[in-house]
Amino acid sequence: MEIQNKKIEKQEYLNAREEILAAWPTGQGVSIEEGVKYQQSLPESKRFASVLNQAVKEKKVLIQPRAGVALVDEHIELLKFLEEESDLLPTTIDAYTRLNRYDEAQKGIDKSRAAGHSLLNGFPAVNHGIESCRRIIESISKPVEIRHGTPDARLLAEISYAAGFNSFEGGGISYNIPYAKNVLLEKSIRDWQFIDRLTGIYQEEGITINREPFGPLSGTLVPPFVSHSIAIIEGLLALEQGVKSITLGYGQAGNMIQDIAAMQSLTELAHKYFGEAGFKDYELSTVLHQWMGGFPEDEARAFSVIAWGSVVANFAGATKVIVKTPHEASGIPTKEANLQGLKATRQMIQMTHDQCYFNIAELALEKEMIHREVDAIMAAVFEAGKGDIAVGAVKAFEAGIIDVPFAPAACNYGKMLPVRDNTGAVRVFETGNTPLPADVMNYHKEKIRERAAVEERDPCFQMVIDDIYAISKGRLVGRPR
Amino acid sequence: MEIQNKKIEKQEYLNAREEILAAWPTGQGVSIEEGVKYQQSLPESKRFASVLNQAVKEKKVLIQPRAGVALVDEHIELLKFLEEESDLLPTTIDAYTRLNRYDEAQKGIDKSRAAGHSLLNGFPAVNHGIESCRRIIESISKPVEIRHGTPDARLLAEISYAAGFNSFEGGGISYNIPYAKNVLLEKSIRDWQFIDRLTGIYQEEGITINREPFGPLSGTLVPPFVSHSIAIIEGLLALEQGVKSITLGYGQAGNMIQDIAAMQSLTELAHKYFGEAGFKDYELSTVLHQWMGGFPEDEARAFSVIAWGSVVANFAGATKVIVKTPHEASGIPTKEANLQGLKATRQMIQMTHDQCYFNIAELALEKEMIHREVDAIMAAVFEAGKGDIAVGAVKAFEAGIIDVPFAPAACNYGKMLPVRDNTGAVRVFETGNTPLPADVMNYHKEKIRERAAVEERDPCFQMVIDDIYAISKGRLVGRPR
Amino acid sequence: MCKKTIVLGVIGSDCHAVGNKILDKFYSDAGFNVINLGVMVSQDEFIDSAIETGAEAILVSSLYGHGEIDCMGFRERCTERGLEDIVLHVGGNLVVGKMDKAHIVEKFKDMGYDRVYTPDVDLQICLEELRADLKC
Amino acid sequence: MCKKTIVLGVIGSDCHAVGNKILDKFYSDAGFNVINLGVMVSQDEFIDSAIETGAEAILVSSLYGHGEIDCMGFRERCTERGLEDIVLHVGGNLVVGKMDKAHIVEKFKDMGYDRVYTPDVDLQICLEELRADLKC
Repeated sequence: MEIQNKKIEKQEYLNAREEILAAWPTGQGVSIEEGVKYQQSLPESKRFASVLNQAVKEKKVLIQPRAGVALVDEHIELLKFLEEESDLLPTTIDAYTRLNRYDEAQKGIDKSRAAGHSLLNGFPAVNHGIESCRRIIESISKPVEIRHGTPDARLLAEISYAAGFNSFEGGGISYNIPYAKNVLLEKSIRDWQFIDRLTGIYQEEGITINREPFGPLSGTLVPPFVSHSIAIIEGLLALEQGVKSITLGYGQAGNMIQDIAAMQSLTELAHKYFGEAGFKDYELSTVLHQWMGGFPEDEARAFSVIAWGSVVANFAGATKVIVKTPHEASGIPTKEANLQGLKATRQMIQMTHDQCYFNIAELALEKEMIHREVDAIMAAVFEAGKGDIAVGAVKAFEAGIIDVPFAPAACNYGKMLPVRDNTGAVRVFETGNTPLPADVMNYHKEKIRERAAVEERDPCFQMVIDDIYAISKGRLVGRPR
Repeated sequence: MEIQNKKIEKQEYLNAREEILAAWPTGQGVSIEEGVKYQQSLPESKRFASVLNQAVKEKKVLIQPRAGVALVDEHIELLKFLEEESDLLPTTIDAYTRLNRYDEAQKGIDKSRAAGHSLLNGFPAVNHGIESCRRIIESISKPVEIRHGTPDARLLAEISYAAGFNSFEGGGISYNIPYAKNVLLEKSIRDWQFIDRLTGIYQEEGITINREPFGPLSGTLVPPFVSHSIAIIEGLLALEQGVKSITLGYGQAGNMIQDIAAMQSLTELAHKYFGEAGFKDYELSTVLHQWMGGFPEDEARAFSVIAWGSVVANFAGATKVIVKTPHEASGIPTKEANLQGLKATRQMIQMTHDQCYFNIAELALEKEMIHREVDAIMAAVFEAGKGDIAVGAVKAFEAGIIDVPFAPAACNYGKMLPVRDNTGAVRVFETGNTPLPADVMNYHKEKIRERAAVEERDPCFQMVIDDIYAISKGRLVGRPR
Repeated sequence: MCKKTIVLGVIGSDCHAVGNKILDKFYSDAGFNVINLGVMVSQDEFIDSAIETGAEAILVSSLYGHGEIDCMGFRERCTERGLEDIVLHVGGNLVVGKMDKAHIVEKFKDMGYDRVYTPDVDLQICLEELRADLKC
Repeated sequence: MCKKTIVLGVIGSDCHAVGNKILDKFYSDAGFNVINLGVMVSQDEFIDSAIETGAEAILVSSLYGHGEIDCMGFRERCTERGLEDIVLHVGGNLVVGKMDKAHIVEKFKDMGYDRVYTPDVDLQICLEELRADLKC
């Protein structure tokens, strides 16, 4: 399959969409024109991009939960329950829809109806179709985003956009590498170019739909430069297709300085690469995901993990924060637990929001490192693609230039290995093929040696294992037992 | 009543103690000699001062709850329930004992026995007497402190020390001003000199009993220099009587930089004043009290207040932290809620403990201010007392040199008024008679003007009211509605 | 400005001083001659002070939950001691545990209090109602 | 060092890759020839791979709660396809919700698994027991 980073001709998209819409009966008759009209009818307060822009201007941190159940009324009830404590709302899609298994999703809906409660782990938007989805938009007074994990989300996007959702999470890399095993990267990038092109078509009609590449990836010790590089590539791919509102994400790693450095450098680097590629007319915001790794079973302990993510989101100046719940360790939360996560987050953000005015000396070094790391990766990606970022991305994954730790995808190289340093910052332990400059890599090694000395053991794989389980066991750094 | 800061002759104490012990039957026959022997029998792991010293050396943050119920077995059960998650344990004394109303405490015990659960808000240690108290010490494997709020705690100290408790909270100022209405300051200072002398007598026999002046005072917008000045005075009074292990306290005010500056300057200033007074041979540790003001009713929100106090205790390098519970807004917590507070605190401290190695530029200025403020107050106190700190303390309160905001005591001047600045740091709004240097006071005024400008209102008393209720309503700074 | 005298205090064995200080400052700034008895004030201390100073209103606070017991019989005691027309306001966390606000107000109005406030009240409303009650 | 071949994978529709990567690294470092099938592996894929590579053990992981359904009948299927003597280990969050550990072990041993591990196990023990089972 050949891909390139080039705007898809409108007619090419319109031709392709026939096949996309034919994949399931609810796709029949989906009209962009009619979708645009519906989107135009929504007030500013339900427009994701507007609310994000306002927050960027006012330096606010917006709060957003995860939530999705099988049936429409039940889903509306859930969102209404969370609405007051949320600034932005989600519609999280179920696992069958993510795998395009709409027939199984339908069984899930039918069984859920019979059981009287949700048997799916999310909302099957494709199966419910436009009219039912619009009931959600009409019942809720805040903007609603589609959040999922679907490598091929073209039909989901068509239906969601026409139904009035105006933010859409995902990307050709970020919804493949951590979510799939055998989906070709060329295929998922191409499919997401189509989604971005659809977004661009709505944009041409004056409807801004926010797009949000998925930042946290595997959620497990991902060094900032890895997720930043992917976020920037997905941003460039989206801009090329005419997307104008982009939210770049990052998953809290746990060390406050590194996390603040990561969030600040994410914005700086995105503007730099977007600008260098000739894009000026876009809106950029950021999202911090509260800790995406293993949570403590104990709810009181879980609250502190949530609280720490809120502190970091605030000090890092994130535009929005995606909130965890005290039930995180045991799966899908009750709506009450979901609300608790939101309340704890709001309390912490409001208590710390007025006190962001301080300067940490160590921040500059961390930011410099992330800048140099991302620059090295991006240079190698552009080189691999001979200037084409889509081609470069595919080749970069093949060659291990970009390497996401602990990702399930077969197309991920999987040789780079991260570990925490003595202060809990994520460093690169085994480089794999990532082209980090020698002095930067020495910095990582030195930091890891520092920890090894404190722990009186050699840097080793056991440290990585200990780190992975550390927060669920109450610590950040996995010290030897 | 005449007082002075001079070591009480041992014989004078021994004479006075006859009357102290006669106040309630359980006082009869309390023997210091026998108490010393019992204390000698305790292992290091049950010695408060040893555990504190070890923590100071290892830069650990120890965790301590509040807890006390009417009956011995029930109290032991409560402490055992909290033991695993605590590093240090308390025995919180009931309100009747705090007012020396032992007959009413007795009724509370009897009624609690009849009811099968505690009808007192703490443990009436005096009424239970030495033998019963020792059952607590013998049932618990960690050090236990007596925490109360008793202006005249002389009998409580005699019984507690002989029973094996080896840390005792309170002081002649800090257990009067926020806890009593009409107790003369001369009287409470004198009574606490007796307690410190008793502590000194145990020390002479080789038994170190830790003493902890109560840091948070009224718990309501107390500027660090106010509580620091009182802590240093009580420290000096204790050292004079032969106390060797002192823990100075501070109640979290809410702004991270100010709270870190406060905790660091507390140690620095204490060493300075203790050293200048000729004391060298003492052990100093610090305690941070998690937010002592109004809590949110909602438990999820309360968890974030607890978590924020834990972050600050950790970054400030407190030797121990006194923990709140998610039930704080509604009174005495269940033991389960108490445990939740401990677990949330431990999770946060452990997640942040390895990442204290950073430098905040703004910290130096805050510390300098606190140093200059405390120096100004202490100079005025020494002057008022013509060199005698006990006399000076009494005169300083009379004159409003030391002035605790929102304290109930009639002997408190009550004209100084604090308010938060735009970043939530506590500043002095109305100076009253506190002798702050003009440029320091200008700094406070400037900071308050900054906030007033942002809020588009003049600095006013309504700001103070808004600040008092802000955290319970989810914010740090009480912005206009 | 209304310069009438009012007596202020926290009733019973209650040691909560913060709200009391706020009320003192607030009513003083509003022009009243505030006699603040502070915390831990008995019913008779309130009445003694009102008689001595010729106060026209007594403002009772209670924060620690035992307000119901402490406040009971206060109106009758005022009448007994010759303060038939005195205005009585009460406010704070008046009962133990959570109770419906309307229920609390009713209960204390039945006890003879002219105005009953829960902690979420806007002080401006308290002031206006006090002025209305004192016709000033 | 034992250089025998073992097959590793996460069974069913489970996408959890982290533990799988840890096991791969861990057993490779211990000297085994690890054939890692990654996530989302069916029973027959495990068996195909074991036959192809001559593996002597299959190590099954399951994290998403549906392990019981996914793992059922695996021993019988192995026997059916000629792997009578293959060593079967299983570990992870094997059931939905909380269940007594001893109960889980019993349930999976009854299904024919030689060793059953819950998430809190020390990997060193898994290694020793695998070596014992493979006599190497």
